[in-house]
Amino acid sequence: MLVLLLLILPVLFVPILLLFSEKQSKNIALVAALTEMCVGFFAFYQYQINPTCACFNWNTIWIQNLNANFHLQLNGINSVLVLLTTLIVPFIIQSTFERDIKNIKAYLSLMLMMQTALVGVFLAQDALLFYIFWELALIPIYLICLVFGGENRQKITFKFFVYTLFGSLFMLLAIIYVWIHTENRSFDIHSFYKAGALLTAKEQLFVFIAFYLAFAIKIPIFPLHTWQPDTYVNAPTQGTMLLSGIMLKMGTYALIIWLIPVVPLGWQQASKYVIILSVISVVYGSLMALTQHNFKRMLAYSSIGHVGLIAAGIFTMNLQGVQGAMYQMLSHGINVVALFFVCDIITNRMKTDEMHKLGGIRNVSRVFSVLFLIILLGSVALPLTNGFVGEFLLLHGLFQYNTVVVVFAGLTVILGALYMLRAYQLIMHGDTNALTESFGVITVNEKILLACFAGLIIFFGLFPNLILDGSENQIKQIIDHVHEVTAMVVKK
Amino acid sequence: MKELLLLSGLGIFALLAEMINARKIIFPAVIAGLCLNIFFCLNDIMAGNNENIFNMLLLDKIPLVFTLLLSVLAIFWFVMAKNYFKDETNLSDHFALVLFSMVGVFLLTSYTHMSMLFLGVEILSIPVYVLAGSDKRNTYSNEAAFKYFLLGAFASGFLLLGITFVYGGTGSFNTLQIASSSVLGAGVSKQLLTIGLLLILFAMAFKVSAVPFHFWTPDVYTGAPTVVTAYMSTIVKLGALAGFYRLFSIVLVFDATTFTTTLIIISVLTIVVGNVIAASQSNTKRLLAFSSIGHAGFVLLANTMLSPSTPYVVWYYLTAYTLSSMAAFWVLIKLDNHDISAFNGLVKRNPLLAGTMTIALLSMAGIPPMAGFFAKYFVLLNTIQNKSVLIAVIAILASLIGVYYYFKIIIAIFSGKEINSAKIELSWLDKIGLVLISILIILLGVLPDACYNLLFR
Amino acid sequence: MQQFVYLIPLFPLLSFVIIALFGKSLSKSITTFLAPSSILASFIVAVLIFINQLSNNHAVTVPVFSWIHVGDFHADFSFLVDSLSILFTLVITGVGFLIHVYSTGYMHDEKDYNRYFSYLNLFVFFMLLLVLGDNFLLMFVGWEGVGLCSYLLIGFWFKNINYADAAKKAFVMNRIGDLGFILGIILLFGVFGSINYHQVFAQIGTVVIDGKLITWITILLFIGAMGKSAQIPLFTWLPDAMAGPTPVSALIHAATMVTAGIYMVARCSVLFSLSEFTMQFIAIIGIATALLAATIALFQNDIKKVLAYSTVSQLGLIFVH
Amino acid sequence: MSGDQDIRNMGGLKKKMPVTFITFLIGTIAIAGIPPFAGFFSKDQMLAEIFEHNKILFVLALLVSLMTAFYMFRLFFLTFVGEFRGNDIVKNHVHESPKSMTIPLMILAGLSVVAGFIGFPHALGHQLGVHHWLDNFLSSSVKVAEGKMELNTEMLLMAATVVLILIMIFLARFFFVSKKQIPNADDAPMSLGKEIVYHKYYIDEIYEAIIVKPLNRVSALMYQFIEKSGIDGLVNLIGTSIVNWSQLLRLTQTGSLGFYVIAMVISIVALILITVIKI
Repeated sequence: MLVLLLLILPVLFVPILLLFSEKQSKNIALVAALTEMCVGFFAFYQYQINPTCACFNWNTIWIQNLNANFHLQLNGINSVLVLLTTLIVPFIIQSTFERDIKNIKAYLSLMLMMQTALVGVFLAQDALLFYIFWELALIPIYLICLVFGGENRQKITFKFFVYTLFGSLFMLLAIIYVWIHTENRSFDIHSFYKAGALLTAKEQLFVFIAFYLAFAIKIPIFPLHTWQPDTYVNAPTQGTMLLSGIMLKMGTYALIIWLIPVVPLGWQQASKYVIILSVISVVYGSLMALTQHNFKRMLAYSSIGHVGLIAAGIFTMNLQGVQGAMYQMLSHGINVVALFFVCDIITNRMKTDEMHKLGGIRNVSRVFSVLFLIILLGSVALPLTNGFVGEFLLLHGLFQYNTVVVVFAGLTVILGALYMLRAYQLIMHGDTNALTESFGVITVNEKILLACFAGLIIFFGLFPNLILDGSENQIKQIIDHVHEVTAMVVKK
Repeated sequence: MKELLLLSGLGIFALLAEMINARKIIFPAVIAGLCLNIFFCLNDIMAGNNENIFNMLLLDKIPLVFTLLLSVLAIFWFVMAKNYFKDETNLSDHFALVLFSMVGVFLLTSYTHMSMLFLGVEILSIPVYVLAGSDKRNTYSNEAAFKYFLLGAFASGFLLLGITFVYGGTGSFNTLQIASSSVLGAGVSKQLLTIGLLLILFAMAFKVSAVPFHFWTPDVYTGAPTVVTAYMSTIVKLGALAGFYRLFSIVLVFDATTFTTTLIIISVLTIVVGNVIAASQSNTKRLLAFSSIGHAGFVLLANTMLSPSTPYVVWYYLTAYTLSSMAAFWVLIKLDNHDISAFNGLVKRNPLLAGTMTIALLSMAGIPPMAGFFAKYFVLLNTIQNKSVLIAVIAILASLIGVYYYFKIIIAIFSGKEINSAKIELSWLDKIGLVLISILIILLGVLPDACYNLLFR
Repeated sequence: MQQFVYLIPLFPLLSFVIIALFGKSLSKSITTFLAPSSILASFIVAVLIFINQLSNNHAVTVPVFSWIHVGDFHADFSFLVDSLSILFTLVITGVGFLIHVYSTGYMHDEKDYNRYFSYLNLFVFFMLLLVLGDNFLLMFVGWEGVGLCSYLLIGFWFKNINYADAAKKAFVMNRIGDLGFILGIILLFGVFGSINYHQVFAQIGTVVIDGKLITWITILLFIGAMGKSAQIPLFTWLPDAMAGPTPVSALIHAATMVTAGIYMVARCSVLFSLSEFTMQFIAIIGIATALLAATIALFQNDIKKVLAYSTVSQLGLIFVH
Repeated sequence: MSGDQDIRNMGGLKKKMPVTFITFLIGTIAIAGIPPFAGFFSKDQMLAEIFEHNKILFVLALLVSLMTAFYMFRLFFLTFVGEFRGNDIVKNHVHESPKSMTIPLMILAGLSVVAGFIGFPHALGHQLGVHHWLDNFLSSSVKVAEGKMELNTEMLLMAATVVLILIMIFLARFFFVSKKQIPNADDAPMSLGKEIVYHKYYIDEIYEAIIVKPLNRVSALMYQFIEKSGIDGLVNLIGTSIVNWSQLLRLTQTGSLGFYVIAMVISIVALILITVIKI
């Protein structure tokens, strides 16, 4: 029951929200998100104490013909992502406060719908259900970007939509393919694991590629990433936050749950190449970030670098790598949303996010500069921030996979510092100019938000095992499954 | 039998009503009659009645569910077209024509005899020729009717020729006998049979506007009055595709080797060409015409990839497509301007129209949770089950192009700068219809097997 | 006494938190008192522990809380008290205290007085973490932490873009070394199955280990030291770093932070001594750095730069040793 | 010093800042390595160990210490001895620091005198035991040169080093006090060698040229050519090419009935051939 509540709670608030006035709607949405957050926290906490509780499982028949069930389940892995979603969305909604947005009711409703879809993606234990939620998440975010986005939005958001849809259609193909090979024609994740493992190596490779296309586009991984910077820049702030903070985790999450364990042999054959691609996107994203003049675009590219590392860690399929990826998903979600909020604060006041036009803001707003710095350090992965734990574990995992690859992936340590500090310097340091003089101080609301982010960054930097412990067992199971299957084939 | 009688009776009633000066009651009477028809169909389906009408028609489950769909669509269509007919002087003629062509649809869904096939096609087509030209002062409308008629005659010729060839080859008009004789029959001329079936195939392909017999479609769709276009792209299409299914699902069972390749070529071409050409259209009506070609391709593909679930797949696809198409045309009629720019900022002018259009387009684009998603899904499922992954990939890519042009409209609705900012008023009948059709599209998409359990089990 | 070792880094941390949180409302006099006295308190605790240690020369591990656990990888927050760490603690807190006192005078007229001291306190905290941690990852925490503080302190007068540039350069150059360090730690874990000093060093001599791997580990660790202790080729940040306030130059860039590299090499001397190649490598880098820096210092005209190159040169010599 | 750090603008600060003068002197001596200050013992011990290890290294290390002595005293003399060379405003402004600054300085200076004994050379300091205490920790490891060296050798080395260092100090004094040499202004002509050294071997510039600039250039170029024109261009090309195909195919819709019929007939023939003859 609890999982069902988790899923539908945000959407339940939509009609309520629509009843109220524009002004009130923000509060209602925040209440919705906070309620959902409480439920999310409660579920996460409950799961830690009593993971076998029946309330974490919801299974009803959905499409009898296809043997597809409406099966939601909270488990070690997705509880982290549900936690992330429920944690981030209140912040995202809060960030609309003090911003003048037309049609705010529609905007907030779309966000709440989006949340339901995202939670659905994470909770679904049935491949078809997963797919439906996956696509479902695309529509609200598309409308958010289309209706509320920047100048060039029509073309860019459309490219984003078609690009991601392109990938997911291949996923659909792969799902169908595996499904017709399941024993009793079932979409259940476990029968998928069973059926996928029995496919021939070649078939598994094809299924792998089809799945990979969908997930790699969503994440995005080089060279399928070009939709991302434009979309991030043109989407409204909250859209960017949703996209980068949560939505791309759909991809990385799916890698762990839906890709590798379903076709272990496919993974075995392709892992080398996909890890190289991931590492390329680490270096490439960082290099691209280094040359950007636009702050938001720089963040977009830096995000490519970070998620590339997450993907690489997952493909290593060892405990440290995958756990690091789990943790980095959470960290990256928090950090990137915080950074985009920082960007929003700046653009809201300065009407530009060209870094060369800025400078010296640190003179004007001290609190802002400090909080920005902490958030930035989280992203740079300084020890005792959340970013470090993930990055270290990821590098650790990659290292076990291959010692050469890790050196390239490790470049993120240097390049990350380089572009982030460059941005910080361009925006904050130096003397104020005519533009930045008028920056003023940040409002209480903004201060609270940033402080919460900073607090979260340090908190998760200090106590990573609150999260890591929860997912460890299940990740071990998946890794064992994958290695069992691949080992069996070696024996044959 | 009673469904056939009811439909024909309604048509005759509409003609008579003109004479007895009861024009006002035509509309309610027709709606009531169609509701009754729905009831009949449901009743027969539930009871599991199998009615064999003189070895000409066989009313088992599948024709009945198609008729059910026909009746539902017809109700929607009449509600939609009500205003359009209001100004017409010969209102009852139009009603009668439409109802008669529905009889043709009914025949096409249920025939077991080749003569019924021919009759069905003609009964279906002739009223539509007239309807296409019903905007008498519009040269485009006239041209459309003319083209449709000429090319339609061409197709009818092929059909007749095909039927004779088949009869010559097998000595039978019964579809089942014809199909089975290709393996069983003694004294059967395989060549004649094959050529004959091919000719029938071409004629039917013309009716469903499959590539390369599709040339008439865009011109006729664009030229005909929009309500008629809506009628053609939903009900006529339903009839033609049902007729196609009726024959070739049996033919393929017995002689897959001969026809599968040809059918695959036709359906893939239809999917690809329809979608690709649609990508560069800026006239919504024409765009929908090409997109209807693409959808027909999907149904043909479903027809080709046989499996036990094929009837349901075909039926479901047709339901999803016709409902979405109906909704899209409904909005188009209300807008009364066929350029895509007419949709600019529609969400501000009338949210209901915008919402319905979006749902309809998303459904046609095949995006969950709309009905169109599962429609495409089932087709792909069958295709992959038949080990034709490559074809599935082509279909997927083509439908991706579909997304491109459907979203041109969605983008215009939500973020275009409106040319005309006047709000659009809707009658309550329109509102109910639009809401109902939207709900149906979503409901079908969320619970795709509800109908299966209800109708096919 | 040893179990109170956590107090040593705690005092500067508390002081940092107080000054940082209430920076605006805190008067200068409170900061003047709070910041140096916190270090003094740490110093006193360190002295007490030192005396204790003299009589009872055992290494003691004091766990604080568990930090990262993944599979068989464990990294905890726990402190190690032994002769080496306590000696460095004494130096850090002692010198740190003096520099705090000196700074109260030097920075007296500075507008951002409080900010300055919060950085300074944070720096001492991280430095203490670096030397007191009982595993390599904790050392790395301190390692990067002091890097951050040096970034903040060098760029203290951030209005001047050159200073800010110098700060950025210092951070990035240190990060290059840090990458080596962290890879070294990971490799170390791969070889020894632990990153805890005791567990690692206990295996030496008892377990046969591939010499090549040891060489790799030590070289990687030394790359970390190269960054922090300003060795060729990563030394150019240090002279530029003189952009910061003078006491900072003294504290960070002459007295404490740069010795972090030395602490690390001393801590791992067991490891380093296993690899002849590394020893030679270090010696060459060291002497080259020393020579290069000494010759540069001969002609420099900026007093702080001369001192900076002198520091680089001396560090080089120490590494030769 | 009002933020000015150029020693060419200093000089004669002895009188102005006596405490600073003394502490700086102690520090300088300590770094230069004269007994009994800290620098001496630590450096001496180091040199001794290096001597035993590797003679070439030893020579180099000795060279470094001599240079250290020279430049430290150069610094010292230029700063504190002689006449003030800065402008008058600064001159009147220069004053001794407050107590809070001088006392720590004095303590540090004092420590640098004493602390040397911690690293007492083995030859002299075995009895003190401090070194040993630390050795407990290091015992398992290095213990490289322990006690191998003859006492005499170490003494001899020590003496030689000290003498050499003293010579350097006097050299520095000769140049900068007696001859009152002041380093040239930055733009004054210098010999090539000196120029190179003065500019720190141009290492920063080299880094700039071979790492920083290429990095920025490469990433900018990659952004322009690989990202924008390359990958993104390709993606967009796929999009536009479909529209192009679409426009091309659209041409088949001529509207002419004759064309339609011909096209259909051709297709029919083709399809019949495919079906019947299985081409």
